[in-house]
Amino acid sequence: MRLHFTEAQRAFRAEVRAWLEANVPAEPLEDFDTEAGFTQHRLWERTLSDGGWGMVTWPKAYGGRGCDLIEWLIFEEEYWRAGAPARVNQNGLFLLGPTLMEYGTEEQKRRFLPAMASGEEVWAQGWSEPGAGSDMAAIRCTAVRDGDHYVINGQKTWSTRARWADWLFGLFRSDPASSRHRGLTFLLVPLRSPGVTVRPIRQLNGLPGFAEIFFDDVRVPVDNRLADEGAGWQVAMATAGFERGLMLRSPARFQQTARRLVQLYNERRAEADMDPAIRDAVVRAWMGAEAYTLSTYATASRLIKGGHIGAEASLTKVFWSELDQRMHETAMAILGAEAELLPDGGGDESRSWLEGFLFAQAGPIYAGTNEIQRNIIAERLLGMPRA
Amino acid sequence: MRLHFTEAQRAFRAEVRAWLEANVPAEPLEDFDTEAGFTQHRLWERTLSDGGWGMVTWPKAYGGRGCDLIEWLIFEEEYWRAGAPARVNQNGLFLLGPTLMEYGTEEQKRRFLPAMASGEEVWAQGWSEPGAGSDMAAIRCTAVRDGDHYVINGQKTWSTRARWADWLFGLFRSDPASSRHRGLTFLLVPLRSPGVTVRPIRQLNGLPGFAEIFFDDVRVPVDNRLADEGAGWQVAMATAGFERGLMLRSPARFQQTARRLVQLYNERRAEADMDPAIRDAVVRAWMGAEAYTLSTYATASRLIKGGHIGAEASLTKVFWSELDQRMHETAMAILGAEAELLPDGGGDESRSWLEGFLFAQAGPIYAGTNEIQRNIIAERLLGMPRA
Amino acid sequence: MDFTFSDDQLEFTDTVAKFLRKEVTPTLIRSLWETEDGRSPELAAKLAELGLPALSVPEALGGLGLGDVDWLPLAREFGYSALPDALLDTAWLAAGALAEDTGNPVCAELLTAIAAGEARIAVGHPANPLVEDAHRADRLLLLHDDGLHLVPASEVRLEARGSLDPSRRLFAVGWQPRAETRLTADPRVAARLFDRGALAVAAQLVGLSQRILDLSTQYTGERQQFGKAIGTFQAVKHRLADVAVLVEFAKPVLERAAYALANGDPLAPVFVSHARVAAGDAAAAAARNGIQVHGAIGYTWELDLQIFMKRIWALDGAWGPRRFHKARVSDFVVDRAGGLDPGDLFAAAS
Amino acid sequence: MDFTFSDDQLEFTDTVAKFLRKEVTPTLIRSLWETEDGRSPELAAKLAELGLPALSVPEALGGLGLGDVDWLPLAREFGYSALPDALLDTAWLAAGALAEDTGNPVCAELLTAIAAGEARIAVGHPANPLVEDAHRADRLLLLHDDGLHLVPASEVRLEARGSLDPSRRLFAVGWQPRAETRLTADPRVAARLFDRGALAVAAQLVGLSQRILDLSTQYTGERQQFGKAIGTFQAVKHRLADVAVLVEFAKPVLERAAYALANGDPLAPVFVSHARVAAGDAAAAAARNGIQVHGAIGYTWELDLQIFMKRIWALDGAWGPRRFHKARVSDFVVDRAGGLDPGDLFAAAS
Repeated sequence: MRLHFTEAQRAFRAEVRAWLEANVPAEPLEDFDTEAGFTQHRLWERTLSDGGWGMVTWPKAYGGRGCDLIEWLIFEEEYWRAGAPARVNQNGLFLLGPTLMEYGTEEQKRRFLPAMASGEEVWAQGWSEPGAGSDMAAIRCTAVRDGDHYVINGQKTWSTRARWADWLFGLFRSDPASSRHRGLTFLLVPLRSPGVTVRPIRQLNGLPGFAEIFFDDVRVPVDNRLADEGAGWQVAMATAGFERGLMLRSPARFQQTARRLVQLYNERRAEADMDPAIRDAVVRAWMGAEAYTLSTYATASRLIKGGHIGAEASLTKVFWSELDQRMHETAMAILGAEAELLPDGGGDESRSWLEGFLFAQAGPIYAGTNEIQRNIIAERLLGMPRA
Repeated sequence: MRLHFTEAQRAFRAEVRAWLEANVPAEPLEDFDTEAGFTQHRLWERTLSDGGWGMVTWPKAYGGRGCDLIEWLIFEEEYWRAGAPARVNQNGLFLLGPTLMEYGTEEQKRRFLPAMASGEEVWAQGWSEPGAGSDMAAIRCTAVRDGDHYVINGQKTWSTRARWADWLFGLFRSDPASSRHRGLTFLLVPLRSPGVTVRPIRQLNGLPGFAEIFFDDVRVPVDNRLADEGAGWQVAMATAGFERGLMLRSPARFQQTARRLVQLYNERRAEADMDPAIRDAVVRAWMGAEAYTLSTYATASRLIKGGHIGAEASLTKVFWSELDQRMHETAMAILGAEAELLPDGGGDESRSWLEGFLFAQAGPIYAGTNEIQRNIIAERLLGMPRA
Repeated sequence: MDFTFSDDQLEFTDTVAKFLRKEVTPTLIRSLWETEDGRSPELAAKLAELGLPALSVPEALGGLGLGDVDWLPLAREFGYSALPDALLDTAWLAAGALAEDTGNPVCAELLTAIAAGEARIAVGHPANPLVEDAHRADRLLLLHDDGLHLVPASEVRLEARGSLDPSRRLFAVGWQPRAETRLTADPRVAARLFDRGALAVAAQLVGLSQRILDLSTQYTGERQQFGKAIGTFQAVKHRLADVAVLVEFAKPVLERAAYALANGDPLAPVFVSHARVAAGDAAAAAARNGIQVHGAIGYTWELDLQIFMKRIWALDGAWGPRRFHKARVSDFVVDRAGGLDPGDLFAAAS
Repeated sequence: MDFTFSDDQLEFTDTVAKFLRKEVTPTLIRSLWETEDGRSPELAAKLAELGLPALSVPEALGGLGLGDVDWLPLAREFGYSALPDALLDTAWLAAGALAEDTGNPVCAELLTAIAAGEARIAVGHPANPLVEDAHRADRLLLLHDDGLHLVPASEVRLEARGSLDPSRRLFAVGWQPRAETRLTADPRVAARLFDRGALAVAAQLVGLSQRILDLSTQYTGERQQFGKAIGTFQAVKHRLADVAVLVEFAKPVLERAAYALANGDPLAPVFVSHARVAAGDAAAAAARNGIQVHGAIGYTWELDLQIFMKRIWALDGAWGPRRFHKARVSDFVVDRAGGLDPGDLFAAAS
């Protein structure tokens, strides 16, 4: 155990910080669930990538920087500290990326990863279907083999960022006689293909952050398959692990929220202290964000030594999502009558807390509801019997 | 709506208070789960009864005082305020009593109620069996009809106060071919009968507050049956309603705990305020106890007007048991290093909080676990589908 | 001691509830979101036909002469339907304050107009700085250091403030107190106005919680996953059962507060704040658990759940945020509750 | 940056864990409850054979020269087995303090004796006023206003204090500081002693929580109700999953605290208090949910669950109750955390 940063790690932090200070846009970009905002964010991804920061953990050959996971965490800390734009390609970078790294062929890696790192190709995910949400194994979208193509039919839903994305990754039933977890195949599908219809779904904030996607005889080359036909469930579980675990919700995000919450509390101490539960919640926010950060450094250290992350990702998902929800509830409680005001009605401060509050409501739902995560914890980590 | 006490109600309160001030023992009695304490408590019941306070809501003919439910609540408030001894016959008075009132024959009422009100006959309950706890319908104890007797065989467990009690009421399977809720009969069994073996079970505090009871060809007259043969489940559900609802855990108990908690907080303000969550918990304790009290007055008002209490009792059970647990946890948090000390090791104050804390752990378990109560709330009150 | 509503109260509430469920549909609410002023004169007229504006107006002035206890179950129904109209500000809060001084000809005149459904009064208070429906008001009842003022709409400058809940039309109000606009200098009238505002919010929050419970039990009874309705899962059941417990035990707390307020109980402010905290806790849990059991669809604009969640989140800061009310209860509990006698529970009202 | 234990640390922990699971059975614990002094010299001798008392003693004095980070996983195992012996007071707390001044011949002599398993030292502190195992100690390490004193057992008066946990043997200690008994006037030594005490409690609480999780998953996997194991019910699963989440995220907090303490990080007191709060929360939830999923049998003396629950409840007030540690974290967070840089997480240790 050696809990301090090496010289090299500190130098790396300084380099990241300097680059971000020079390059992060002075004005916040528009929301990436608007058309203008999406374009702005894609451009930012290009800027990042040109600086060599598109996805620091990937090998240079794939558009990365060859960093290890500790450096990744440092990069994320600086990224959030700098208030840099949200990653519009997060589904690609943080979920499909590591999956491709594990299951992709060399050709697939070279084809997809650099364009992902540069923001040239933005990815949406295609897991859920109208009848397959928490019960993901109930997938009915079909992929029928026809020569060197699959022909896809059916419907996906809750596809984050699909409104303006270029590609989709997801699970399709390639064996029509199969049921549940068997007979599923992991495919990469261009959203501009003939037969694809994307119908935006507005979220709580009124923006089309989700979409439904309809596939009508969409032809996808067999080369766009990840791993073997029928091995989709296994691949998807690996992706879900990345989603719940280390990558998608790096601790820096929550540390930044906790810091902002402490600042908010200090600015409005007199009002906040009317309810002693608020101070308690502020202190717990900091403790929670620290615990999540420390836990992530411990996991990264294990992974660097060759360890593996499995069902533990479910512990992580429950922890960060409920921490985030509580932190934003606390901010709303401090803001009082201001909490409900939209940008045109109040200050920037309440605006960003309100947006964060709405988004935090989704945390215990996406990436597998926390009910499912608690089942996984109980059954796979604690060894309790299945129903 | 008329939320104030009438002149008569205030006079009644004054009368109760005066009598209790004159009669409540100056020194606390020993724990009623010790032999000496049991005897002391039985004597106290006799004193109460001689004063006409054995069970104020019952008709005078059965040893009561003919009070209504509002007066009952006033009596309880004064009883707890005075720090009067716990009711050793609570299973009889608060559970079997109202059940007898609803399902008993006139003869049964005259036979059992006065002796119950006077503490001459102390009652234990006989619900649970080793394989039938939360799943009460899994009862296997048999009662086979033999002329004008039932012959009982089997085992009951978790029978509170059975160590020194005189009688037991409970459910027995009278139809050997039946299963689950059918074929059960509600019987009243003298614990001194031949064939009854009582094996005490020590509780967390080391005292035999529970017992296991073994029945080996125990003969019980048919006259000791409450309601019809095979109607036991319905009768038991009524009893369980009394247990969860109005009678067993009258709000006065929790109001008294909340008041003591506020006092404890004020006495140790400097230490308590180190953790802002403590003040919050103290205020919530008071709010919770008030809410429970108000809710009980509202229920009593409805019942007086001819209303009925059903599955709502499950809301009540969840509320008071978790309130009680939180209040005692808060007291332990205030007491800090003193919290763990036994009577011979610390002051009286920490002693009674520690005892209360241990007892509060049982609240969410007895009278039907809170898991079962939440199922009932969801299914019977909210109309959600059964599994 | 009688802790029940009268048959008259229950019947009238039932009539209003039926009306609201029929008329104030999510479709109507969404269509009003798209309009400039967000309000429906037709709906207001129908509410007036039901006699609602006349409720707190004395009988001598053409009203029903009722009060806080009568309003409570109605306000719960307003919450249940997420009524897009600040009728309560005119008919409960303002009328309640005006009715305290019926000797004043301005008050009498205005109360008569309110009873007839012909006056709308918006209400502002330092603890509720943004005024709802100020754009539709004839007059504004506004608190200043020197007392409560009744200000004609022509004397105020309004600036719209967008709320998370598109049904709430909020305005910052610029105005100058004048000697002529002052209605009363009695701080107790203003204090009761504030308590009525807080209790009205509490009542709506309880109604909103009930609505979310109803929507959630219905949805989870229908939505299938793993081959069965998700409402059969214990985790889903228990989340909703938890909300039901909070709602159930908030109700009598609100009723005591209304009774205390109506009867001049000196503890009314504490009881109102207790009600506001209990209702706020129940509503926050209802929103949190409601969206959770819905899953992703609960996060969409399309689903009506959002109407009720957003109203809860928006109201949580109105008429004193929960922290303000917590502080009022907290100060009382720490200073006095340890020494309270059980008989004091309803003491001052006796 | 390497946030993992070494193979040596893991192996030694494994050895100790196997020993404890074999030797420190509930049967042994219950039999010691019935004895006058509550301790087993045989057990103490076996623990010494494992080398445990020598852990914090410098190599030059016959010890292993290890420290806080090495102790952490061992103390967790002590908690897991509810070890009925205050070995940690002698071997971690006292040895840790004595090893700060090995130039002092008293310290060197005593450390040598500790390493050989021949000295037992009880430790008292104003924040932990009752001294555990004082009746078995050769010397007592006690804090006075003027510094830390090392007092021979012959100079103290002991008065037993019964604990909820019959394994804890606590004593009020009467003593007079003398110039000759003073070991050091350096308040930093006493401060580190206190932090070690708190961290030792935190580590045991995490181990105890894990034990309750293990007992509960086993019991609920076997106990049948409604025709199936109660562990199949989602409500039971989720209660234990909640505990697992708390335990998992307490662990790295404890590890950072141990590392900070071992490396003289100026933030060590805050990190230790954070660890103590996180462990305390996890343990309180483990006890509460553990008894709940057991049902009535969890409330009996007979079931071994009580051994671990009572240790949790008893330790929650030891070496500074949770409220004390919450206050230390809270002051730090409010004063400084808002301005912390992400790089500061392990800053002072670098």
